[in-house]
Parts: sequence; structure tokens; C-alpha cells
Amino acid sequence: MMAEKGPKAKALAGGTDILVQLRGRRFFIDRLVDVKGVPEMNELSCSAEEGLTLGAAVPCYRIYEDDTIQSLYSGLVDAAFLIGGIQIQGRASVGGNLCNASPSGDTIPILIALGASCVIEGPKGSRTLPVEDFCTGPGQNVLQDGELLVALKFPPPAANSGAHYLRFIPRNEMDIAVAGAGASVVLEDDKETIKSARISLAAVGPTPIFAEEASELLAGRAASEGSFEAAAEAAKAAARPISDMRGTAKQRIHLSGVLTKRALREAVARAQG
Amino acid sequence: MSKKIHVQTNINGLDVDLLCESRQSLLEVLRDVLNMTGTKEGCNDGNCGACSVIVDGRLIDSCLMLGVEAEGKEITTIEGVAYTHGLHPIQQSFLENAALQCGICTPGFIVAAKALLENEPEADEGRVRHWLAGNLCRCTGYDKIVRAVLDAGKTMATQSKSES
Amino acid sequence: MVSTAENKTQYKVVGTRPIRHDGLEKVTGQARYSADINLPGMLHGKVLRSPHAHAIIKSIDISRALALPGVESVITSADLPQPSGRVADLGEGAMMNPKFLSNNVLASDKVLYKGHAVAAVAAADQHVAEEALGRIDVEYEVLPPVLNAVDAMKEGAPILHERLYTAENPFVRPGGLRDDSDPEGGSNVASHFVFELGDLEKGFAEADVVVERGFRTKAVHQGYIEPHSATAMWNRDGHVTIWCSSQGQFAMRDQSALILDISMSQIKVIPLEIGGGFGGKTLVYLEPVAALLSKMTGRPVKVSMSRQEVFEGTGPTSGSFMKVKMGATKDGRITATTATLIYEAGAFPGSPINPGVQCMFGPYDIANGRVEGYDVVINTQKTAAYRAPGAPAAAYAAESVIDELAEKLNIDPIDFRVRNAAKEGTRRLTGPVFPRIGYLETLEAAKNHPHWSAPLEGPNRGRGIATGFWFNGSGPSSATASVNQDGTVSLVEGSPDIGGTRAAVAMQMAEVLGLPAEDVHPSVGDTDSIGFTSTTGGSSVAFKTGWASYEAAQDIKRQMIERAAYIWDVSAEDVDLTDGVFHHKSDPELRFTFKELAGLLLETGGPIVGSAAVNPGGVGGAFAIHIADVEVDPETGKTEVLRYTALQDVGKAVHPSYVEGQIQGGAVQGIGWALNEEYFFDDEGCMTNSSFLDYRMPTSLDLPMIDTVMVEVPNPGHPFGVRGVGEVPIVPPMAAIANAIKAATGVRMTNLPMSPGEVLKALWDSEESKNSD
Amino acid sequence: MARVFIPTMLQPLTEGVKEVEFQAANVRQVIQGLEERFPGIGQWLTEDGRIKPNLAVAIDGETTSMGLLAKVAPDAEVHFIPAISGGGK
Repeated sequence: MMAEKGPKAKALAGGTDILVQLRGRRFFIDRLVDVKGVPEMNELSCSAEEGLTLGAAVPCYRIYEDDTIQSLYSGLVDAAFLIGGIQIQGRASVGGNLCNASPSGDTIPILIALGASCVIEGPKGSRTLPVEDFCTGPGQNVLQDGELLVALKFPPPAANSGAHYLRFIPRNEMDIAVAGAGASVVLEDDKETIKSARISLAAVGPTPIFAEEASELLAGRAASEGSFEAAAEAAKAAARPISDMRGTAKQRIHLSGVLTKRALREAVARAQG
Repeated sequence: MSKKIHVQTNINGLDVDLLCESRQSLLEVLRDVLNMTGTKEGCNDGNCGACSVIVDGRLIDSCLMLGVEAEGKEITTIEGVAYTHGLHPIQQSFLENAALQCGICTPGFIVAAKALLENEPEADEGRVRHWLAGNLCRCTGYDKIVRAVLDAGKTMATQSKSES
Repeated sequence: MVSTAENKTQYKVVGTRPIRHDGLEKVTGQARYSADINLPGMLHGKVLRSPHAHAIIKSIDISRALALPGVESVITSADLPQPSGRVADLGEGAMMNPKFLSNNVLASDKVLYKGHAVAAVAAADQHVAEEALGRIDVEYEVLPPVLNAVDAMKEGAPILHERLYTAENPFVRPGGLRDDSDPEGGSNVASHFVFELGDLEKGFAEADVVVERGFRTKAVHQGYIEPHSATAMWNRDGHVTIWCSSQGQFAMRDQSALILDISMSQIKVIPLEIGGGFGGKTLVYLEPVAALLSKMTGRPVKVSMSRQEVFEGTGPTSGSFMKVKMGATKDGRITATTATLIYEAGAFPGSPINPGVQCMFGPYDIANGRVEGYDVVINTQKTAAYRAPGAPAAAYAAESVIDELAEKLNIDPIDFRVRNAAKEGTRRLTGPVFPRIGYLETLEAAKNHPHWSAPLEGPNRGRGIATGFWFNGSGPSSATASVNQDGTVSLVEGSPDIGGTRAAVAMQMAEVLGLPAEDVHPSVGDTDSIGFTSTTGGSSVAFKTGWASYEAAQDIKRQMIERAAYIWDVSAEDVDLTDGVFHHKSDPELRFTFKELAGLLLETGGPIVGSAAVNPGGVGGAFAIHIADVEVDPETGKTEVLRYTALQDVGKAVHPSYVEGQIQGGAVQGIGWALNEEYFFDDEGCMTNSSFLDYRMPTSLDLPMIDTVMVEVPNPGHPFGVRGVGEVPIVPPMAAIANAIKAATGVRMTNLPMSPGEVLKALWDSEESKNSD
Repeated sequence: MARVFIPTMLQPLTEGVKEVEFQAANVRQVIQGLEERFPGIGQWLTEDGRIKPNLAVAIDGETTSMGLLAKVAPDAEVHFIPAISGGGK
């Protein structure tokens, strides 16, 4: 159905972005395909052994109301619980948020931090790629005409791991991130040394950013303020924000550091249990 | 004008057959097709909650759902909140707490509060404020609305205890 | 909490908290607001708006739009009569320049802001109408825009109105135009005026400390949740019915008549429930457009705005530039003050500079002062009234400087205000002296409030206070009431109800007649069914329409006493009404309850209708003091309001719950203004945050409970001591929060909004200047 | 004697005089009295035989809605101030 209309077809999941964009005449289409009836896109399966498979059309509330996800992927729950208000969470999906490819998309950094990958189906078959490679620019993603993001796959959480996402907004809800940071950490069995970490940033570049240097420099370091500080500095270096009505570039770089520290503190606390 | 689509749905307990265009939102269908104008449009982009309705038990903004998506769903709007012979405790509480001024946001708040309190009548102030953050009110400063919802929750908790 | 200063009179209804009469309809979704009207055969209208902030309209071609199936009519300003540029009085100081009013409804030769209405379409449904807008071809010659008042006042600035002259007189007029024969060029300064009192030089010479500061505030919107909507039916006989929600059905009628150049009696405006106004629904936008589209098509037409159109096409309140200088002695006596206020009017003259200047130092007894005001046009939305128009920005500047003076003198900020407080007999900077006011009582109540003495512990936290003054208004108002045979009374009044005034007005009638509030059934009449009533604004309704209701009740009482006397065959002078019972003053046998007598009316001479039309004097001004506790996150600059208390002299609170509601709502609008709300423009003058997502009004999660204290100092000018209450609560919050942020961080914020980015920047600047010292 | 205050921006017309006292029973007489003392000042206060639009007259601090007809009590203070059009809650 999608392939028939090429670029003039779009998929409808929760509709919380696309209906607004259509109404605002941001683009014109011939066909809007409701994908909520597609079983694979509504799949939600989660276990400590298999990890998490999240259908691209699964609305946010199903994530944060799921006890297993809450215990295994609390970082993802953070993001699902702060998108829009309750009404939005009743419809909006993580897959839709990713396809919308907004630099400030609130769920994308935590997908990157958790090492999630995208399962894409299309006329030429299926392919899988890391979330950090999915967005290509503001509102742009790798999907070709007729291709569809079907699901997101999360690896099983490692022992002694924890993750957190937070953003900075002027209000306390119902706002777009001025900047956001996601962090996941895996600790050694001593629970004081970082084995590995992944840090990602929102709203500080044309796409959500995987802050590789900040992530890598943490490996083998103590889970302490000094390390967080170093990672924050590296995250700031990775940020390439613009100035707009939501914040200046200087403010956003600064916030990238502040939020990276805060995300790491909480992620480590969670990993330490 | 584009072709109309037949939709079968259930609104406030009544089966409804309707015709709508594929581009019409559920909000437009309620207001313009069914003349159920209790659900209000405040922004038409999911940022004010005035058009809140409950679809299959889930609180949503009806401006962000298409009318055709209502097929097979159960929908509750403000018109379906009161009982046949009296007000819902949330409505009564809004009146007694003077929790409305101009009243345009009131249907959305009452529907949102119903979606919360029917599952969590004992929700505390923090939970109520968080739940209602998707509903804007410009008149009251929220103080009396939050009190009304907390009071209604107490009434509903007592009622459900006495029923069980 | 009610704190009664001198309330000796006990009332039965006034001061109680009945359920409001229109409440049930509003909690069940039955109440009808402007967009809820659907008429048989109705067409839907949409307005084409300018994409440019400043441009000449070279041509408009509507042919492609008209060719679209489903499109019935397309109109432009060429279809409207072009009225003169001479200012017209629409009653009670509501000044209009008909040309400006008309050109704001549909631009004629120039567009003056992005969002300015250019043309309108009527079509079978709104989707077709929207599609048709894209087929109206407008050729623009784009001009450079001028986007703030300082730039607009510079030599060589782009001129919005070639014929606008600067009115150098004390009586601010919303713009006058030069005659065409006058060779002088135009100006962006629509008016300039000065108030002076005492001897400034002497005053400043006496001061031990002088503080001087500049302030900048941005345009903010009233933010009512209901977008504008108007439906009109132009009948074949030339009479038009307009259904709309506004703060004044008579204002809508009279403004529409002016723009359409027809007699006001040809228009009937039916007021529907209004989903918030706060001053923003006092001007016509869509009403004449809907009427003209209906005239063209012969069918009813509904035109509604989207939220984006509300932001871009209707009036916010002014942005401002202000300078304040104030001096005081060591013992805390203000000796002199000067202030210059420049208010941005938007595209057409008429910012609230005048009330801003007149309210600015209202709370203080200052012997020597000078205040100067400018009304300046720029290429943004034409401003409209917003809750205590002009006063909040002015108070932000004045109360920030006063806080700084108190701090420098090491005097408690409430004590400092007490020492300089205006009271009965104080001569205001603008000339007149105050009657009995309750400012001192309100300050005392604040001083004694547990919030003021509560410890505020923890880092990055601070407490601030600020006060505010608003005149309050009055105006012509009408009420008619008929006694029903079951002993109830049906009351028709002329004031659209935007916050519970129907209840407050009905309660004043019930009080006179000794009835329970529920037995008076109030409704708001249309322009053919009630006498002229001025707009709901200036916190006037509980006062003026309450007064009309009181007088109509007296009329009923008098007639019913006469009727009882007639039935009993006694003199009317011997009959009285006490607690709802008509009785003979000396014969206890002769008594009728109100209900009994009501049941006898038809057979004893006919029904009784009471009416009153008033234009009362005796308005009492309102004072407020707010206490705010905040915590500022030093890493992000974000301010959290931890605790908030608003105290106010409310005269006599008719329905205390709704008085509290007004105070809470006003305070929270002020908190939004203080922290996050602003119109954000790009360099071309396009508003970039025209949605509730990016125009950040407070949500329930951003606020604590708002404690209120109603100090009751009855207004001697009103039968029940009523003072307006709705506006003054928006006056103090910005300064209260700025003062609290200062206490928390040591940084004084002189620009609004004090958004996280701005606070962060100020913290960095202060850090830098410390380091460079 | 009515005590009549001259608005700041009209004081150039009165050579700096800020207030004057004279007999006047109503606002019309106040304006006549001013015009006699300061020829030309009246045109700033009235237009088409009525008080100028957007100008309010306050008698003893109370804004009157009666225009030129408003009664002025003996010893009353008279101020001319810009009218405040309705704000709006």
C-alpha cells in the first residue's frame, strides 16, 4: 500500500505528529496508511533473556505500564513518560517519534544509549541498523519509498547496568527539549568501576547525537563525579547546536554538560541498584 | 470534496453509524458531524487538552485522532459523563469547588479527571497535577481544579468501597 | 481566608458561596460557546493572512479561488466601505479610529504585521475554504519591518502610517491622521504625554539613595482557551444577526456597524458563552467578515480562528521599554521619582500606555514625580487590552526599583511600603486624591501572614514581594427582572459573563429581595433584549451591573410593597420587606412571603417587572500584595515557584470562591508572564512560537496552590461595598518573582520573561563581572 | 471656589501655573473660566461642544460620566485626565 504511492504515502501510528504536520501543510500526501493494525508493529515482548522487541506503533503508555519493561529498561520508561501529556502518551509511539526524526525527539537518545536497532521492512526485503544511523537530518531518516520501520530491538540488559534519560524544558511538562541527554552504563562487579557506557544527546544538532568520545572515555573509570565531569566536557564538545527561540547555542552546549552529568548520576545509581 | 467513509463506533454507550471524510479528525466528527459540541477545540494540535475524550479506556486528544480511526472503538465524551439521573461526582465537585470560570476547558478537565480517578481515586496532588498537565486552563490558576479533582477522588473512593 | 477590616453589615446572600447558576451547563458540555453554533445551510469562512510583516498590497486576484468548487464568496477590503480616519467615541472612553479598526479587520493598501487579515472566503466546509485561501493571489511589495519601539522612534525608521502624527497632548488618543493636504510626513509615535507633581530637583536633592534602572518587557497574549469565532446571518431585509463570544455584545454591534457602515439597529448581536477574554475579546475581528460573507452569499456563515490565527491575528498586550529613577532618605521615605514608559502599540495606535502611567505609582504617596509616556506603532499585531492593561509592566519596573531601594536602605520591604503607602487623601502623581482605600490594611495582612514569617531554608531559594494598583472601572449598565408566579425572579442583564459574574450579579438582587441566590435566574441579554451595557472590562461588572441589579431589585421591592399594601388596603409606607417576607410594620397578622405575594400578582393588577439602567460613580480602586518563594536551579537557570500568597483589598467579596478564583487566575497569568511567556519574532517579523507548545503558559504541574487572602475594606461608593477584583492580581507577580529571584541568586532581572535562558545568562554575566573585579 | 488643576502638558499655555481657583457650578463653567484666563486652552479640552474623546474629568477624585453637565460642588477639585477605556478581566 505504501509502495504504490511512493513519497506521497506516509504511515500513521499515534498521529500526534503527522496529523499536526499535515494540518500545518508542512507536506502533502495522497495516502495515509494506518499501521496500528499490523501485528508486528504492535508487538511488545520483553524478558531478561531475549531483551525487548518494541513494535513501532506501540503507544508510550504500554511501555511505562509494563512491569517487566519498568524493571529492565527504566531509561526507556523515563522517555515514554515525559513525551507530551497523558493524552499524547495514549497515542504516540516510540517508533513514530523516531521516524519523525526531530533533533529534539525525546525517545531517540535513550534508544541510542540502550543500543537499540531498527527493523525495517520494504519492497526489497528487510534490513536492520543501529538507531544512531537512522536519522539523517531534521525530519529526515533513512527510510526509502515504501519502507516501513516495523520494530525496535533492544539487547538484553547486561548485569549491573542502568540507564536514564532527562531533558531540560522551561515548563515541567508539555514542552520541547531545549537539550536532552541519555546515558546507559554497565558497571564492573565492584559496582564502582564503569565497564562501558553510551551517552547520547537531543536537540543539540541536526539529529540526535551519539556522543562516542564521551561514552568511550568512561570505560574503565571510576563511577564518580570526576568521570562524569570528564564525560560532560566531551559531550559538550560533541554538541553542535543552533540558536533559536527555544535556546541559544551557548545555553544548549552548557546544558549538554549539565544533563550528561545528571543522566550519568542516575544511570549509575540504577546500575548500583 | 472527498469521498465519505462509513464508520461504526460506540459513543457514550450508544452504537453510532456515521459518515466522515478521511481527513476529518475525531474532534471534527464529534462537533461537526454529530453536533456533539461539548468537546472543545482549543488548539487543534494536542497542546491544550480541551478536546480530551476517552477511547477504549485511554485518555486522548480527539484532535490528534482521525474520525475513521473510531471504527470499532468505545468512546466517552463529556456528554457521557453524567448519570441518567444526576451528575458524576467529578462534575459535582467542580461545581462545589468553583473549579471553573469561563468553562471552556472544563469538559476536557472533567474527562481527563474521570480517566484518572476511575483507576486511581486516591491519586495525590502531585499525581493529579502531573496527569492534568496536558490540559490548559487560563482562568483558574489550577488551584480549585486540583482541589475539585482531589475531593472527587475521595468521594469516588468512598463510593467504590461502599459498593464492594 | 477572609480578613475583614470594617465589615459591620451582615448579609444573607452576599458573601456566601452558592453553586453558580450557569455551572451545570458548563460541567456537562451543554453550554454553547461561539464555535458551537451550527445553522442549516451554514457556510464556513476562513481568513487569508499576510505572510509579511510590512508590505504594500499591489493587487489581489481572487479568480482562481472563486473557481474552486464549493467556494461561494471571496471578499477583500475593497468590499468594505473605507471609513474616515477621524476618531470616534464608542462610549465611555472606548475610542476608536474607524479607519484603523476597519483596516485591522481587513487590510486595505498595506499589511502591517505577519498575520494581518487580507481576504476571506466562504465555502461549503472549512477544508475547502482553507484550500481556497491558497488560490488567492496577492502581489506584495515587501517593505522593511520595524519590530520594536526603540527602532521605530529612530530617525529614518520605516514608517507604518504615512499620515500618522504624534499627538503631543495630555489626552492620549489612539492615533489621529493628518489631513491629506498636510505636507508633513508620518511618525511612528502616536502620542506622547507627561504627568508632573511637586519639585523633582528638590526631591532628588533630599534623597540619600537613588536607584536608576531600565527595563524591557515583551508582548504577551491573553491566552484564552477559546479561539475567536463568529457566525452571521444577513437577512434579506438588511438586518443582521451575529452570534459570537465577546466581552461586550454592544461593542461588537457598534464596531461592526461602524465597519459595515450600517445603522447599529440593523445588527443584533447574540452573546454566547465566552471561553475566556481577559481584555482580548473587546475588539471585532471576525464579526464584520462573517456578516459581509453572509450578505454576499445569502446564507449563514461561520468564521473561526485556529490557535495560530489567534496568536498571529489578534492583539496581545504591549511590549515595553521603561526607565525608572527613584530616590529615598535613610529613614525610608521616597522623595522623588521619574519614569519614562514606551509602549509598543503594534500595527495601529492604542497601547495601554495611559493606564500604565496612571497606575504605576498608585500605591505610593510621592510628593515629587514625573512620568512620561509614549505610544509607538511597530510591525506586530495590533495590541488589545489584557487584564489591568498597562499596569503590570509598569509595576514590574516600579516595584523592582522599590525593592532595590529597600534593600540598599536595609529596610524590610513591607515596612518600606508601609512608610510610603497611599491612603485616603493621598494625592496621586496624576493629580486626584484617593478616597477610602485598603492598601495599608493589605500590607498589614501580608506582614501578619504566616507565609511572610515562615523560614525559607535551602540553597538557591528566595522570597520576594510586590504590590500593585488598578483603578477599576464602571460604565453604563442595564438589568431587567421579572417576578415569576412561583416566587422566583428571572434576571436579564447586559454583561457577558467571563468568570462567574452572573452569580455575583444575581446574588446582589437576591440580597435585596431576601431570596436565596438560586431563586434568581440570571441570563445575559442580546442587544435587542436588554439596555445598553458597556463591555465586561475594567473589573466593572460586579460593581456596575451588580448595581443595576440592586436597583432593579429595589424597583421590584417597591412595586411589591405597593401591591401588598393594595391587597391589605393599607398605606405602602407601613409595609416593609424583611428576610424575604412582606409585612405590615405594626400589624403582625399582615404578612406575605415573597412566594405568596408572587403567586397573587396576576390577579391583583398584573405582573411585576423591575428594571434599572445606571452609570454609577463611586468606583473604588484595588490594591494587592503578593508573596512569592522561588528556587532557581543555578545550572539551568530555571525558576520553580515553591509557594505563593496573594493578598488583596476586595471591598466586599460577593461570592468569595469566585473572588479567590480571580485572584488565583490573575496571579498565575502573571507568573506565566514573569517566567516564560513572550512573542518571539524572527528578523522578518514572523512570530515563531504561535502555538501552545512554544507559547508557554503555565500548566498544573508548574505551580503550587495559590493561597489567597481577601482583605475586605468595603467601598463606600457601592451599596454592598463592592470593588472590582479581577484585574489587580496580575499586577504584582512579575516584580514579586523578580524580587524573589534576586533574593535567591543575587541577580536582578530587568527583562521579561525571566526564562531559564535569560536567568542563566544573567548568572553568567554576574559571575564574569565578579571575576573581572 | 472650584480648585482646577492644569494638566502638565497644558502648563506652557498657563505660563507654568499649575492650578487656579474660581467660581464654577459645572464643568462647562470650569472650561469657560479656564478659557477666560488662558485663551486657547479650551480647544484642548472640548471638541464639537463636548468633552474631548478619551478625556475624563475627575471631580474630587471621582470620574464623572456627565461631561460638561457635571455639577461642581463648592470647593471641589477638578482634574482633567486621560480616560481609561475598559481593560478586562
